[in-house]
Amino acid sequence: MTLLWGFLWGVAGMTVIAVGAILGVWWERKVAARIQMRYGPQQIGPFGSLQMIADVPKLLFKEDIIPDSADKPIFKYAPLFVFGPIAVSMVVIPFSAGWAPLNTSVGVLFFLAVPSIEVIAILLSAWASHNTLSTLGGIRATAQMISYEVPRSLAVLAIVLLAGSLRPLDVVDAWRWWWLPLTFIAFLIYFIASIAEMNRGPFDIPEAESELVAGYFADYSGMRWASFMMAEYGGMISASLFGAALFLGAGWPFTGALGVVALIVKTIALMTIVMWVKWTLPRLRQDHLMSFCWKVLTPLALVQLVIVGVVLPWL
Amino acid sequence: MAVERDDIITPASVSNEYSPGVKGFLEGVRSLVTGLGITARISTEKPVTICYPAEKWSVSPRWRGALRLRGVLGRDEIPLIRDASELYNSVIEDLYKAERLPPCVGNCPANVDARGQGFLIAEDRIPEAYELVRDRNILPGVLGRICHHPCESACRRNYYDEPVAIRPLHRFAYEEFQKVAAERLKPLPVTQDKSVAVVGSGPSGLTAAYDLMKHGYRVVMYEREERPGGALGSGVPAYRLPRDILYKEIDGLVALGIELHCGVEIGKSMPLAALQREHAAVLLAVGLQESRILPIPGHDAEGVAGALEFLWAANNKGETGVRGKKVFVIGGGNVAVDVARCALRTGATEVRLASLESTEELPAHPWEIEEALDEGVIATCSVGPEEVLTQDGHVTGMRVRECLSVFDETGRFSPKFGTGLSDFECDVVVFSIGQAAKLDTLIAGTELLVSGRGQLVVDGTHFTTSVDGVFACGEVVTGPGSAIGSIATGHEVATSMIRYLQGNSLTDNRTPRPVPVYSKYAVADVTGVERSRLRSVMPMSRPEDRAKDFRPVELGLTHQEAMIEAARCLRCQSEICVGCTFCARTCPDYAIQVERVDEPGGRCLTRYDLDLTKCAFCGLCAEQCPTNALTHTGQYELSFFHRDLMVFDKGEMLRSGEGTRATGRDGITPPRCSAPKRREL
Amino acid sequence: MTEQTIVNIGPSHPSTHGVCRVIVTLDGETVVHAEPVIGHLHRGIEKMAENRTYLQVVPLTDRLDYVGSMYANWAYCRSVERLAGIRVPERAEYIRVIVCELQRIASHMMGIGSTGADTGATSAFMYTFAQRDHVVELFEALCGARLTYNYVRPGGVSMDLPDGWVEQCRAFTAQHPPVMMEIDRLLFGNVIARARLKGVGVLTPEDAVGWGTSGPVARGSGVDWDLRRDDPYSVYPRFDFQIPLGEIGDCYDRARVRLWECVESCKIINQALDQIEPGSVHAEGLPRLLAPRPGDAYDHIESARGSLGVYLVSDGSPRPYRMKVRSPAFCNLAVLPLLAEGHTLSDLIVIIGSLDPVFGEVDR
Amino acid sequence: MNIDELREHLCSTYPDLCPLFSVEYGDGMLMVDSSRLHEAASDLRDLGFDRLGMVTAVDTGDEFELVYRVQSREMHAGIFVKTRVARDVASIASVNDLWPAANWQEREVFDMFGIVFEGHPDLRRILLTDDWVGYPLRKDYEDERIIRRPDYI
Repeated sequence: MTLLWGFLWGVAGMTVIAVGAILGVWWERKVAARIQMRYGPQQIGPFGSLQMIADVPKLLFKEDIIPDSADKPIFKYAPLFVFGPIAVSMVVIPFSAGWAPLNTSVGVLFFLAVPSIEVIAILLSAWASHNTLSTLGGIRATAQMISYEVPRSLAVLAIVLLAGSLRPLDVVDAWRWWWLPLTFIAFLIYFIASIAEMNRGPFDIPEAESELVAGYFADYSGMRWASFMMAEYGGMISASLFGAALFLGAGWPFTGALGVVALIVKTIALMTIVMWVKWTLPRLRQDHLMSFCWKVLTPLALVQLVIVGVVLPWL
Repeated sequence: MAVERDDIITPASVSNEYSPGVKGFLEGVRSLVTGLGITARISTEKPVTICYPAEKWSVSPRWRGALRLRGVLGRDEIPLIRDASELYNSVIEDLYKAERLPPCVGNCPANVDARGQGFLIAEDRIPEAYELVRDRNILPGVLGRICHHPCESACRRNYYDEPVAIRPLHRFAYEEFQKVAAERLKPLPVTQDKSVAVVGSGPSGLTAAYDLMKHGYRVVMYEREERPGGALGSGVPAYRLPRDILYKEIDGLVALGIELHCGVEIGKSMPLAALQREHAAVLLAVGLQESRILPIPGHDAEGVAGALEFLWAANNKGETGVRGKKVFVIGGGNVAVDVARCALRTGATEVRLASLESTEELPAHPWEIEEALDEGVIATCSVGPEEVLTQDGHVTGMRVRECLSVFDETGRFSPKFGTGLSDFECDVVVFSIGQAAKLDTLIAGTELLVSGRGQLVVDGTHFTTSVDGVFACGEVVTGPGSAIGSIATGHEVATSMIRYLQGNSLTDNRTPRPVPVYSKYAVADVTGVERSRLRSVMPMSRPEDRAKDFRPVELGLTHQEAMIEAARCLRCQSEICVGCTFCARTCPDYAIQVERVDEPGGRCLTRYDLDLTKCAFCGLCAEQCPTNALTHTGQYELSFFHRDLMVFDKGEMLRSGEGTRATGRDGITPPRCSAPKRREL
Repeated sequence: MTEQTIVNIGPSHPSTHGVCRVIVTLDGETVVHAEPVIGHLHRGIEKMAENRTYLQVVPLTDRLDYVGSMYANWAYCRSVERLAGIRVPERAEYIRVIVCELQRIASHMMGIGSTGADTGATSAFMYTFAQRDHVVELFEALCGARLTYNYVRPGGVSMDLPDGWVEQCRAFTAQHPPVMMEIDRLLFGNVIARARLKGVGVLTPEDAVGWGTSGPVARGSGVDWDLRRDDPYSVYPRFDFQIPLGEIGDCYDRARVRLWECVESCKIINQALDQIEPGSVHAEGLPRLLAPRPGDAYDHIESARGSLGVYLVSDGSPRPYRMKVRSPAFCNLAVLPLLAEGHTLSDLIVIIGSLDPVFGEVDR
Repeated sequence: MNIDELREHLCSTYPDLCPLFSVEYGDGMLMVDSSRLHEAASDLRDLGFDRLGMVTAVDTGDEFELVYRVQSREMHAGIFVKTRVARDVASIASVNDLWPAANWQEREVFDMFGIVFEGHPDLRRILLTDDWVGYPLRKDYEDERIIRRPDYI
């Protein structure tokens, strides 16, 4: 029974991610276009909203090119492991007060830990491509994602400390509006580190369109490539959802169905900011990235922890 | 950023360096926020891009899109420019404004349709060609020998190799016309009850008379001399214009209905007032009768002559009294050259031509000077007459002063003389420095006004004199000029007279003759040009032969030569491709292949292939197309379903420009080449 | 030191600005040696020119620097004019100056924009391209082409300015500098872009001169040398403009010099539009087939990339005996190994972008 | 040093081929023997000609004419230095040690004309592939891909 439920939740998560990615891509194309003085997709459907519906079959039927020199089994299945953990991590997100698909006492830890498996998959796909640029991208991604785990986790730790529980639903229940100014630094750090985690600009160093062409997935095409893209958008959706749930009070100030709507609105707002930042700022260099992580974000996250720790006894 | 000067307003809106420490960190954060603010603001503005292709509705009128041909030889007729005299100016102006006026027609003072002539001759419709030319150029046979052919200097062919022989073709058309003259020269019907008197039978008088006759007026012409022709008869040397040609062509006009009375000098035989009473309008086209002679010391000595008298004697008597003598001709114009050449022909031992102008500035036509020098005339340039040296009232020599410059900075005639004097020995001095009108007997008893230069005072554009019903044209109005220029005034005065006779305003809705401007051509380098493209060489008699007598110098084209020459005409601005192949020669990428057949009557373009796979859209071909047949369309969608479709053949080149095989669909309207509507900057 | 990796950037790579291949020897992420391999776009234009008439070569020069076709047109035409002794009407000279300054803006918009694109700021690239598009639309109205203009011809220009063009041009020069200020704040004020550009790829003035660089690359290093002022050709002496210089010669200075030059170009265009008078735009009575006297001629202009010269040798025939294009991008690119050494792979991309090579011109 | 002094200096150094100068760019010309090219170039660089603008060659039929263009920013002057080398033993001293700018430009001349620059550190083909046969800008270069224009004009 548990297995069946798990399977159904998995399918649901996949669907959410797939649909979310489709809408996300459309939304990103519109946002990017307006920032760049363009209209973006406008021919298919109202405001071009069905553009991605047209693109998905294209991706499905595209020729699946596998380089001769690639390590074929790994090359073929690595994309699954990039996409899978993101989908799985969705299950612990508290969509509304009192309801999360998987209500577990270590949900926060689950959410931080499971997507990190992606690092391995990325490194595998990069290595399997047998391509210098891909390998470089994979190595960059590994360094970046592992490093940014630290400030991200520390930032989440602040809110966990306040709530006194690792269960996301408990956090949502315990959340009060004045937590927002109190944990604002943590939220910023979480947000920035999440952008770095999902390899989006200005931290898209592993992909680095202008340097490594597409980094670790340079040699992928068709649906395999699409799974990298879905992973990127899935990461964006899940990180935004999780951030909105933990740091912005989920459905606050509403409850019930309205609360879910509020959560989705907050998520879309966060995603839009992610896109806005990506299309505005230049890309950092690897050494800047690292020093930013260890010299700025991590100390700041520690400072936030200290603040929370000092405030905590008076609550 | 270092700058060289301090007065630069620095365009840098951000400082070069950030402050260190926390301040710098905050500056950095602020820069990020600034950037996000800029992109946020821009995202709320209206996008600059457009919805393609729905909004892409215009391209630049100069857009270099796919090429097409407007018309093609064999399918389309060359338009002939023929219209009634009073409408002709507006026709020419409309064509000029539409850039459809051939340069030869535009450059001719009388706007003779040389393009139509070339077309008709090439099609072996020679009598029609003669009549087409005669509509504007009253004496094609005569002008075909003596005209200074401004048409040929404007010929577009100059740009490629050598001009089309338009003038010899006039002459050729006349000679062919003579074979059918009898049945084609029928008197024109007189439909109006008013009659017109024309005084003088020179080219301008004949032109006006012909135009009036075409409108149905009766024309009575009076000529002072025994034979008609005016200056053509008295002034033009016979070696250029055999007199029988002149008289025969004027006879043709008489056959059309001109009542010609020779030997009647108005003012002496009958007063002008009598003509005014008898006719509804009178035209004075009396020309210039007197030579000017400079009042320098010795100008009244025996042996000093005026050019007109000298030429009249040479042409009509064949003897000028210079046999075995040395002749000194003063003047550098065409008349002076004529005098010099006539002097040679009447037996002068040495003929010297002295002019104020330097060799480069000589006002005579260069080909005239060249021919004269070939025949042995000596040219002494940049000298001004100082004194006629005399002994016992006879001329013994000529003293001249060196001339430094003729024109001042503004281009006015203002000769500057140096101090150097030189003497030339000679027996006869002929002044050829201009002519004047002799009007005193003619206008005696009338209120006609005469200007300070001795010419009739007329309204410059309508040629009306100070007396109502009396008109004037020709050299008596304009001063010395060319024959074709006089003919042009004849057309203008005829328009005025017709309006006058019909009681219409002379000025309303009247188009002044347009003065088109064409760029000058440099002499084309013909070293690499194929023989078949070059101009037919006019056969000339040998210089040593022709200098002796008054036989014609130019011998005329044969029928075959004329046909080939007429086919050389590029039919400029007709918007009909004649297969001249200059586009193929200009193309840097060998994208164009052109072939045509040259059969009179069946002349057509057999092949016009444009290979779009090679075309670089540089536009050089359309730019130089003489006929404007090859043009760019506004198409910018040039994708094809198959590479073979990219070779356009003749039929494809002639497409309407709406819908092509490029789009695969016919009937869709590509963007027009209209005035571009641009978005706000 | 770790094991060195050899990475092949290009020939088809988004940031090589064409088809340049750079063989990079990497130590980790650090460039040990970068060797540009050029010639992938070599079309033999110099050889092709020997088989074409002087007029037919003009469309070939369009394809040299395809970002700034007007410059190659003009340099070639100046050389032909010097060879054949053709006098160009003043109006044509003004038009040439106007279109070439517009072309400088269009070309620098590409250069600045790609600085943004190379560093990942794609939107800045789009903003500069919107500006470039304004210029290109002006050119389209002028000569009917948006990229390969074939506009400047020996003896003048091919067509006069169309009606209303001057007003369009003024409208552009009025709105352009404020946009440049905004780009400056967006891109060059940005802390990340500064980190990426400043101190990267420093070219010393001595190297800049010795390696024969010119244009913004040399001026970014503080080499005060601009043909428009130092070898005044055409009607440039009549204009008042400044020549921006960089301080240390890093990527930041080079890109910033370009931005500044655009503002100066607007000044020149405005002055030229004020001074231009009606008249002919093409030398009168020029033969269709130019066959200059035997001899050689060299003339150069300041293109967006530096001093662009054309050396022509004539043997008296209607075709050039030898045409050599001294292309600034070729000389500027030669310093790439010098600049890239010791920087990271990411910096290499930025350095290539800051040299702003156009491979049509490098490879010819 | 101004232009006049420069002219005098060069006239005394190369008396057989007195160079012509004008203050404008591009008009000075100095024809030297190929054996003295490096010496002359070195002199010019010491005189302030700090930029090597262009190195190219012209196939005159029986020999190659090498054209160097050097510029001085202070003097606002440019000089063409020309020299001729025989076709069969086309070889000349490299000026790469004087101006690094010669590096690529001499490689290009080698690529197109097959003229060997002695002392060049890296004399390889630059624009063409390494296995290219022949030197394209030589007048006797044959390649079936070259389209000859028809003789008509």
